[in-house]
Amino acid sequence: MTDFEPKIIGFLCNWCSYAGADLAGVSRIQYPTNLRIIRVMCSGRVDPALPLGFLAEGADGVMITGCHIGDCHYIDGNLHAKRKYGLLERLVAKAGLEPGRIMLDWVSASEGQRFADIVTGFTDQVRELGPNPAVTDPCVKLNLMAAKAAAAEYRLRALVGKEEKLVTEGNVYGEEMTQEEFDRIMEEVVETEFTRNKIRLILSVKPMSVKGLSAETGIDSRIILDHVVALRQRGWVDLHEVQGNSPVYRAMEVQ
Amino acid sequence: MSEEPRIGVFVCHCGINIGGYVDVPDVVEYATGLPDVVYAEPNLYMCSSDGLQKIQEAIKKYELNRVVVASCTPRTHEPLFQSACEEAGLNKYVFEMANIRDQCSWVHMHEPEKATQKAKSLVRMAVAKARLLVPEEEPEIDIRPTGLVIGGGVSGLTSALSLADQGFKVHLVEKEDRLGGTLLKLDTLFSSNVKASEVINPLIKRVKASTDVTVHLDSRVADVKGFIGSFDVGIETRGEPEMLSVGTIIVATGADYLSPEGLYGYGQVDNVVTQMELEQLFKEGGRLDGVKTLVMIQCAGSRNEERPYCSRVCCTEAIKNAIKLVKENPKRDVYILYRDLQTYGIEFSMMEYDAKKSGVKLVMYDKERLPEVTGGKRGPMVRVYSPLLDEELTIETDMVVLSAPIIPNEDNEALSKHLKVPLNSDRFFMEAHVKLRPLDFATDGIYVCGTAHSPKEVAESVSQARGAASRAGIPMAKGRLKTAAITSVVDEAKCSGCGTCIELCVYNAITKNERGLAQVTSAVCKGCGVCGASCPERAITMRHFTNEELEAQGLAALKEA
Amino acid sequence: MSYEPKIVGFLCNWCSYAGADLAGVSRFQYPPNLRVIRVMCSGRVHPAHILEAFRNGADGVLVAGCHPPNDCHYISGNLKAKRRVAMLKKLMIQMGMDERRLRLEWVSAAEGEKFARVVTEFTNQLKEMGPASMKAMAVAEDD
Amino acid sequence: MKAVGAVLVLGGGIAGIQASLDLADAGFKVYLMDKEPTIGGVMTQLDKTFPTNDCAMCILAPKLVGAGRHPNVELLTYTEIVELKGEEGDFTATLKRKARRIDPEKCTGCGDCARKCPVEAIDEYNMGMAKRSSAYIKYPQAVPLIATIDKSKCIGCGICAEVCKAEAVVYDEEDVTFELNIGSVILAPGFEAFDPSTLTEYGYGRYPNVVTSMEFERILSATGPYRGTVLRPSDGDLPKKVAFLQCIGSRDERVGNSYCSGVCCMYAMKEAVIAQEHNPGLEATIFFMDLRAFGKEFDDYYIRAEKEHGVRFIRSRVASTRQVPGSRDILLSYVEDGEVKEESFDIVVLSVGLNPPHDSAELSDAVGIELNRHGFAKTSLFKPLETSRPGVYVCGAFQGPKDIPDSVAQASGAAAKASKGIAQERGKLITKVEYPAEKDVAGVEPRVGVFVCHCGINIGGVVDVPDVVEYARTLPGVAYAEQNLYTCSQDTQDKIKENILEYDLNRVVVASCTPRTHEPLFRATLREAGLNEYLFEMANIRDQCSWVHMHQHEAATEKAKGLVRMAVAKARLLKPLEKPVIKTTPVALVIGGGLSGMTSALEIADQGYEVHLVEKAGELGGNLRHIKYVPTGENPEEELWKLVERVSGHPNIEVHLGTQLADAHGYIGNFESTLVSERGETVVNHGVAIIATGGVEYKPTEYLYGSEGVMTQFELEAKLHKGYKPDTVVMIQCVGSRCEERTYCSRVCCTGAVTNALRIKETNPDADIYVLYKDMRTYGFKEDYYREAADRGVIFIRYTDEDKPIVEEQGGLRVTVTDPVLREKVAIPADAVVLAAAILPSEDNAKLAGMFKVPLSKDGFFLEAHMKLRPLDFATDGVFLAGLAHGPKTLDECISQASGAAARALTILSQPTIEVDGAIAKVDEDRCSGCRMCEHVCEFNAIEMVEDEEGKVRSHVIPEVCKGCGVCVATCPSGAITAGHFTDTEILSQIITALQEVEA
Repeated sequence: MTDFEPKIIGFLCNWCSYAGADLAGVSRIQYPTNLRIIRVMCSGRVDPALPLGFLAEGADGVMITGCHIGDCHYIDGNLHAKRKYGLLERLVAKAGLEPGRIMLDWVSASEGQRFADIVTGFTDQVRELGPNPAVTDPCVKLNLMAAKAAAAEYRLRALVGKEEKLVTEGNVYGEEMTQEEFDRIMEEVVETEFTRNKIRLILSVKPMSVKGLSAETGIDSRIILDHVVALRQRGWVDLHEVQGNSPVYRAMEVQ
Repeated sequence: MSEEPRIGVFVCHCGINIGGYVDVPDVVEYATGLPDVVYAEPNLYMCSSDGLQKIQEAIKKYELNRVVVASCTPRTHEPLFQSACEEAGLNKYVFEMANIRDQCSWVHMHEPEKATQKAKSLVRMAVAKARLLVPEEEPEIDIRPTGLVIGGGVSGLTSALSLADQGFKVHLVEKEDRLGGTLLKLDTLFSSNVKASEVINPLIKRVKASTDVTVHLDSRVADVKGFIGSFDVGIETRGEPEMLSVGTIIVATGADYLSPEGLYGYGQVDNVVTQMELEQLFKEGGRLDGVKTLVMIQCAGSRNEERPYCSRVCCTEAIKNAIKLVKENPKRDVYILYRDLQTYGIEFSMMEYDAKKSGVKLVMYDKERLPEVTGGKRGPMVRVYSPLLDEELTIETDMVVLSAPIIPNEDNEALSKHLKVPLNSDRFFMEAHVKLRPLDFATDGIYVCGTAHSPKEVAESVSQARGAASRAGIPMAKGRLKTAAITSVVDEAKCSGCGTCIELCVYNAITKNERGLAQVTSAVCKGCGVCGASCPERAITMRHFTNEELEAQGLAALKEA
Repeated sequence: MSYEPKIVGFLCNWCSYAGADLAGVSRFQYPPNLRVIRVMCSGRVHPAHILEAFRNGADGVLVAGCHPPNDCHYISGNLKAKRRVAMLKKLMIQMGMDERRLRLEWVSAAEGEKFARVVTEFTNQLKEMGPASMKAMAVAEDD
Repeated sequence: MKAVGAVLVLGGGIAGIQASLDLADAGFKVYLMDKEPTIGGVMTQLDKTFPTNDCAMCILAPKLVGAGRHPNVELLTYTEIVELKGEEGDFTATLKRKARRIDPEKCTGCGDCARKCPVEAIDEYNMGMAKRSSAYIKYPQAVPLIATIDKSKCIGCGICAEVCKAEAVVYDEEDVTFELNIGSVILAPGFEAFDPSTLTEYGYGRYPNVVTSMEFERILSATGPYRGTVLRPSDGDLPKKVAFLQCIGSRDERVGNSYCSGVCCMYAMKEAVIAQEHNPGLEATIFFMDLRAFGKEFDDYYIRAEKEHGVRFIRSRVASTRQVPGSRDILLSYVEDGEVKEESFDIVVLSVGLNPPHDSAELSDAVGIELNRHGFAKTSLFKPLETSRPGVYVCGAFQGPKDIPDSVAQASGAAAKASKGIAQERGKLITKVEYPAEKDVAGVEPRVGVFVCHCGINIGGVVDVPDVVEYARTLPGVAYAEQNLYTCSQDTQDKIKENILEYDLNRVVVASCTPRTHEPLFRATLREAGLNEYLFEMANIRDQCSWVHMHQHEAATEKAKGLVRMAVAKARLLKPLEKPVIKTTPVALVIGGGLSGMTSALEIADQGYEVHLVEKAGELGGNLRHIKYVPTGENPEEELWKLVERVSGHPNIEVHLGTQLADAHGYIGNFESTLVSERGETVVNHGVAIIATGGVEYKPTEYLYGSEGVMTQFELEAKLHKGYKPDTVVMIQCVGSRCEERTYCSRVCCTGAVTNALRIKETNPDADIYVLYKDMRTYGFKEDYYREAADRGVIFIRYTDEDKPIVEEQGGLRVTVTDPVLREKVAIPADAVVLAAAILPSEDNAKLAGMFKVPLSKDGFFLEAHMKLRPLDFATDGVFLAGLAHGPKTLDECISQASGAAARALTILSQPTIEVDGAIAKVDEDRCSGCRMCEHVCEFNAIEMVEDEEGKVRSHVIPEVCKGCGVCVATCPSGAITAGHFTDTEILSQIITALQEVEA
C-alpha cells in the first residue's frame, strides 16, 4: 500500500482558497501532487451531487475549501457550503464510504502555509484509507451513484435549501426548529431517498422483482415494496413483466 | 457555438519557473493527443507580447475556437489572455487556464516527474472544460447620473453636496420638515468645541442653494424598484406620492437617542437629564448657573443585554461637557461615573487628560452594582459603589446627566425592506464587508454612511458621507456598467417557483416573474452560484461554471494519463 | 423522423373521459398521438363517425366506454357500442382494412393507468403497422 | 313555532350526500358537513361494489360533483360540530372549521403544493400503504378539489406558498368557530372499520401478509398502492392463495361487538371474486360462520362466487394465525367436519366489522342524542330514522351497520323526515340566480373567443401557451384569444365577460382542464354575459395533454394546438339550446296500502301535497296485519292502527280501497292514471308514482304443509296471539327461499323465527324449540336476539340442501334432521312444525311494470335504476319504489325506504317546474320512417311513437325525459335524430380538425 497515490479532487473558491493555493505556490511551499483543483467562484456553488459523482467515478478523496466564515466574498456563500456539506456527509455515510474521504475547510488568501498543510494532511489521511473501494467494489460504486442521484433529487435539495432558514429564523408558523429536529428529519429523508434512488439505479440496469431487489440490497422485501410503490407513484419505476409469481419492475427514463 | 471544438493549448515555461520542474515539451506532446485539441505549443513566456501574438496567430491559422493556456493563475493572468483572444476575434469566455505554476511546479519542486504528470492532468482538465465552453455576452446597463440621498442630517447633506460637486443631480429626502438632523440639537462639538450650528448651517445653506440638489422635506421612501443604474424610488411627501428615477442610493438616515425612561431616576426624579438635554440647556444659556454639583452617568442604557453595543461618542461628549461645566464655574463639582472610559483616539484621550486636569472627578462604577439615583433634599441623590475604593459614595447633586446611547431609527426596518438591504442585530444598517466594504451594501448601487450605519461622531460621519458619495459616483461617472457574464440563468421549464434561490441570494438578484417563476437580473447577479447548487429542481445553470463543465473537469482529473 | 400515427378517440363522458382525466392527475405518461372527442355515451358513436375518421386520415380509432354490464351511466349504451364496433370490424375486414385499427376498450373512472396503457399500446401497435391506406382508398373512391 | 328552511347534514359520505341532494332538490338550504377535507367518505376508497361489481368511484363521482356544485348545498368540509342548541325547527349549531391553511376561494386544486412538498406522510386514503405529502388532496376526485395542509406533518418550509401561483396558501389561518341556524339535523357520520390490532391472535400489525379488508380494498383498487394487482405486502409477489376470515370484530362479545356487521360476507365475496379477476389463477377461500347474503340478489352472487369463480367456502371460525418463518406465509388452523386442519396462505384478509365512529360519544354529547348499547345512534323499529332528540335524524351506518343501498334509502328517508317540520319554509333560504336576457346569435357569423390557461405551471410548464394563443388567433372564426394564469379564477371570469362584450363574442372556447369539473363554471359565466350556455366548448389541454406528456414539450404544444383547433371547430357549429322545462302536477299516486305505501303517503301529505293511495284490498295494512310480535317489544297492531288512523283522517290523502290501476301513461311530472274499482273508473293526474305493492307469503307445498300442526310463521304468530302454547316446536328455515326455483333469501325469516321462538319461551320457558337452518341470517343488531334465543335454550341445527329435514306424520309430527356436530340423524317429535315461508313478489307486478315501463328483476320484484346508488328510483323518472315491492325486508327497512321514496318524490312535487339539460335528442319527423328502433333502444322511455294526421307513426322525443346519451341517434337508420350539443356535424368537424396537420 506504500506506493498508493490517492486521487484527490479539490473544489476551491476563487477568492480565498484559490488565492491561498496561489500563495502557497508563490511561497514555494511544497505539498503532495495528488490534488487536482477545480476552481469555483464560491464554495457555496459546490452541488453535493458533484463530489458524489467523482467519488463514484473513483476519486479517493474530495476536499472543498472556501473563505473563512465571515470572509466570504459573497457574504454567506460558505455558510451554504457548510449546509450542503452536511448533506454530502450524510450521503457518503449512507453509501458506506469512509467519512475521511471528504473534507470541508476554510483557507484565506493569505494562508498559503495553511493550504499546503491541509492538502498534505488530507492526502496522508486518504492515503491511509487506501484506494476508493468504488473502483473495485461495484456495490460501493452503486451506492455512491445512488447517493449522487439522491443529491440531485428535488426532495433533499429542497430541504437543504430551507435548512438555514428553518433552523435560524424558524418556520412559516413562527415555530422554532432546532438543528437536532432538522437533522432527525433529514436523516430519515436521506435514508428514504438514497434507497429509492438505489432501487431505481438497479432497475435501470436490469428489471427485477421486489424479492430480487431485497436480495440485491439486503433490505427487507416489505420495505422495498413500499419504496417501489412510492417510485411508481413518481413515475420512476413501472411494471415490466411478470416472471412466475413475481412482478418485475423496470426504471423509467426520467428527463 | 454549434461547431466542433477546435482547441489550441499553449504551455508556458515561465522561464524556469515551470520549465525547470515540469517537462513542458512532454506536456505539449501530451496535449496534442487530447480530444479536440488541434494545436499545442510551448512558449518561454506565454504572457509576453510575443507569446500573446503567437496565440493570436495560432487562433487564425488553426481556426481555433477554444484556447487553453497552461501557465500561472487565472486570478492575475486570465484577463490578459482573454483580451488577446478577443483581439483575435474570439469570445473571451472560450478561454480556460491550467494553473501549472502556482499550483504545480512551485509546490512540487522536488518531484519533477510527478509534477509533469500533474501538469498533464491539469491540462487534460482544462481541455475537458474548454470543450464545453460557450461564448457569453456581457450585458451593459446604463447608469442614471442621479443620486438619491435618504436623510438630511450632516451625513446626508455632506454626501448630497459631494455628489453634486461631482456633477450629478441629487434628490435629498428628509422625513422632518427641516434639514439638519441631530446636529440641530447639539450645542458644541468635541473636540474643537465649535458650535454645532457653525458646522451644520453652512451645509444646509449650500444644499438649499445648489441647483443640482432637489430637497424633499416631510418625505419618506415608500417603495423601491429596480437595480443599480435604474432605481425607481417612490416617495411620499405629506401623503403625495412621487416617483424618483435614480442611479444610486445613499442611506444616511442617521440615528436617534434613547430616552432612558426609568433609568437612574430619569422621568421620576427632578433634574435628571440626558446629555442631549444638557446641550439644549447650554444652548439656552444661564440655566445651569445654580448647578453646583453635577454627576454624569455613562452607559445609561447601552452595553447591556438589550443594547450590547457601545454608543461610541458618549464618553468623549461627557468629557467635553464636563470640561465646559468646570471651566464655566471652577467651583463646580462634576463627576463622571463610568464603566470604561472609551475616549478612543489621541485627540480624545487628550480631552480625558484635560478633564482630569481641570478637576472633573472620574469615578468608575461596577457593572454588577450600578449607581442609584434617588430624590434628595435639593436635588437628585447619587449612590455609587467604587470598586477601586471598595466603598459606596453618596453624592448630593443639583443635576444628574445621563449619557444615553444612540439607537437605530425606528424606520430602519421599513427602509431595509424597501431597499432589500440587511440590518445587523442591533438594527443598524449592515455593510457588505466590515473591513473592506464599509460603505457598500451587498446590493450594488446602494451605500451607507453616518449613524445609520452605527454610532459615530460628526467627523467620522462626514468622512463616511464623502466616501459613500465617491463610491456612488464611480458607476455614475462611468455612465455604463458592464455586468459580468458569469451569472445564473433559470430554465423556466424546470422551475417550480419554490423560492429557495430567492431566499438564498444575498444580492436580491432573483425575483419572481409574472408567472411566479424565478428570474435572474443579470445586472445584479454576482455569479457565486449558490442558487444553482441549491435549486431543488436543478433549474439554475451557472454560466461558465456549469455542472457539466465541472463534472467534465473532475472526470478528466480521475482519468489516468 | 419516425412515423407518428394519428388516433381519434371517442370517450364516454362518465367513465373513460374521467379515466383519462385520472391518468392526467396521476401524471401517467403516454404518447401524444391521440385526439379525444368527448361524447356523452359510447353508444353515441355512429359507425359513420369511425369511418369518417379513417377517411380523413386516422391511422387508428379508439372507442372507450364504461365497463359492462352495469357501469354505463345510461344503463346499456356501452353494449350498443360493443355491438357496433364488432359489426364495423367485420366491415373493415371486408373492405380490406386491418380491423386492429379500431379498438374498443372499457376504461372506468378509476383506471387512469389502464387508459395510459391502452393509448400507449395502441400507439405502438399502430406504429408497427404503419400508416393506414384508407385515405388513399377514399381518394380513389372520390375519383 | 319558528322554523328555519335549512338542514345541517353531519357526514359527507354517500348517505350524507344523498340526504343533502334530496333536500336541496326539494328547495331547502343544506349545510353538508364533514370532518375530512373532502366529502365522499369510505365509498371513495372502495374498488368495486357488490353485487354488481360496479366501480365505486365511477358511480360515486357524479354524486360528489353534484353535491359540490348544487346551488343549495353549502359544503362545510374539515369541520366538526361543537354544540347543538335550540329545538326542532329552530336549532343553532356551533361548528368548528379546522384550519385548512389553504384559501378555498383561491385554490384551483392543481396539486402543485402536494407535488413540491418535501415532507412525506402516511396516506390514510390508501390505508397507510402509500405516502402522501403534508400539503395534500385526499384523492384525485376530491370535492371540493382543494388542498389541505396537514399541520401535524408540516415542517413549515414555506415551499407550497411559493409554488402556489394562485397564492392560496395561508399559513396563519386558525380554527374558526361559527354558528348556523337550521331547522333540522341529519346525522350521517358513517362507521369506522374495526381495528384488529387488539386481536393479537390474528397477527395483524406483526405479520405483513395479514391485512384488513379495507386495506385489501385499496390493494384491489386501480388507484391503490399496487395499481390493482394483488401483491403480497411482505415481498411484492403475486399471491396464489388468499384467505378471508369473517366476523373479525363482529359477532364477538370479547371485543364488545356482539352484533353482526351485515356487510362483511358480501364484501369478502366481492373482494375474493375481484381478486381472482385481477390476478387470474388466484385461489380465494372464505372462512365463515354463517354466510349472510341476505340482500337483493346477494345469494345469486354467493352462488356465482362459489360455482363460477370457484371461491372456496369453509364454515369454520379460525382461531389464530401463525407466520411461517422465511416465506412469511400465514398458517391457519381450523376445524372442518370435526377435523383439525392446517393450511397456509399467501395473504390473509381480516374481514373487519363496522364500528361506530370512534368519536360517537363526543358527537352524541355535542348533538344531544342517545346512543344504543353498541355506540350507534339509538332508534326504534317503527321510527328507524329518528334519534332521541326531536328534529335530529339519522341515516346510514351510524344507525346500525348496513350496506350502501340501505344507507342511500335511509338517507332519502331522513331527508323526508328532516324536511317535514320545516316544509312551510321550503324555498325561503334559496337564492335564485337571475341572468340577463340571452343574445340572439341566429344567423350571426361565429365570433369565437379563445382563453388558454397556464394553470400556474401545470400547463404553462409544458405547453408553450403564448404559442397556442398565437395559433388560436389564426383559426377561422376566432375573433379574440388570450392567455390566463388561471382561467378559472374569479377575476378571469370577469375578464371573460368583459371580452365577450368588448369583442362581441358569440362562442367561447376555454383551453384548460376537464369539462367534467369546470364546464359548469364557464357556462355560468356565459349566461352572466348574456350568451346561451351551450355556446361554450372546452379543450382539455391539461389532464389529457400537459400532464400526460410532461417530457415532450414540443409534441404537447402541438397537441394542445390540435385540441384547441378541434374545440374551435366544434364551437363554430354550436347552437344555442333551450333547456326543457317540466311542469309538474303536485300530486302523488301511491300504489299499495301496506306499511310502505301508508308511510310514503303520509310523508308526502304531511308536507302539503295531495296523495292518492290505492289499495287493492278492502282495507289498509297489507302484511303488517299479520305481524303480531316484533323482537324489539313494540306492539305492531297498535302501530298499524295508529297508521291507518292517520292515513284515513289525513286531509291530503285520498284513499282508494278495493281499487286497482287499469292504465298509466305520461312522464315525470305529468302522469295520468286510471283507477278501477267496483265503483267504476277514476282518472287521476299526478306528478309522481310510488310503487309499494308489497309481497305475499309463499304457500309451502313441502314439509307436509297443510297437515295439522304444520304452519307458516305468520300462521304461528296468529295462533300464538290466540294463546297457543306448543311444547315442542321445530322451525324449518328457507322454505321456498334459497332454492333452485327462488334463489333469493327472504331476509326476514331468520329474525322472524327467533322472535317467535323467544315469544314461545316467554309463555312457556320449558318449551323445546328447534330451528333448522342453512345460515342464520340475523344480521345487524338482530344478532342479539339470536344469541338470546340460544342462551334461552333454543336449539339451532344446521341442515344442507343435500340433506334437508324430513317431516313425517306418524301419530304426531316427527322431524328428522342430521346433526352436523354428531353427524347422525336425530328425530324430533314435534307439536308444531313451523315453516319460514318465502316472501314472494306480488302477482300484479308484471302488469304494473308494463304500465309504467319499469323493469322487474328475474325474481319478479321491481328492479330499481341502480342497485347501489338509486335503490328507490327507476330509470323512468318520476316513478319510485319502496318496501317489499323492491325485495324482502324488515319493517324498519320498509319504513326507511318508504320515507326515502317520498323524499325522492318530493324533489319533484316541490318544484312547480324543473329545468333539465338541453343537450338532448330531437327527431326530424320528415325523415323518420317510424321503425321504432329508437324507442327500443331508449332505456329511459323518452321516445314515444306518435301517429300523425295521415296515420303515419313517427318517433317523438319527450324532451323532459331524454337524458341526452345519444344512443338513439347512433341507432336511427334514417339519420332522423340529432343529438343536441353532440351533432354529427359537430363530431365530424372535430374528427376532421383532429386529423389536420398544423399549418406551419
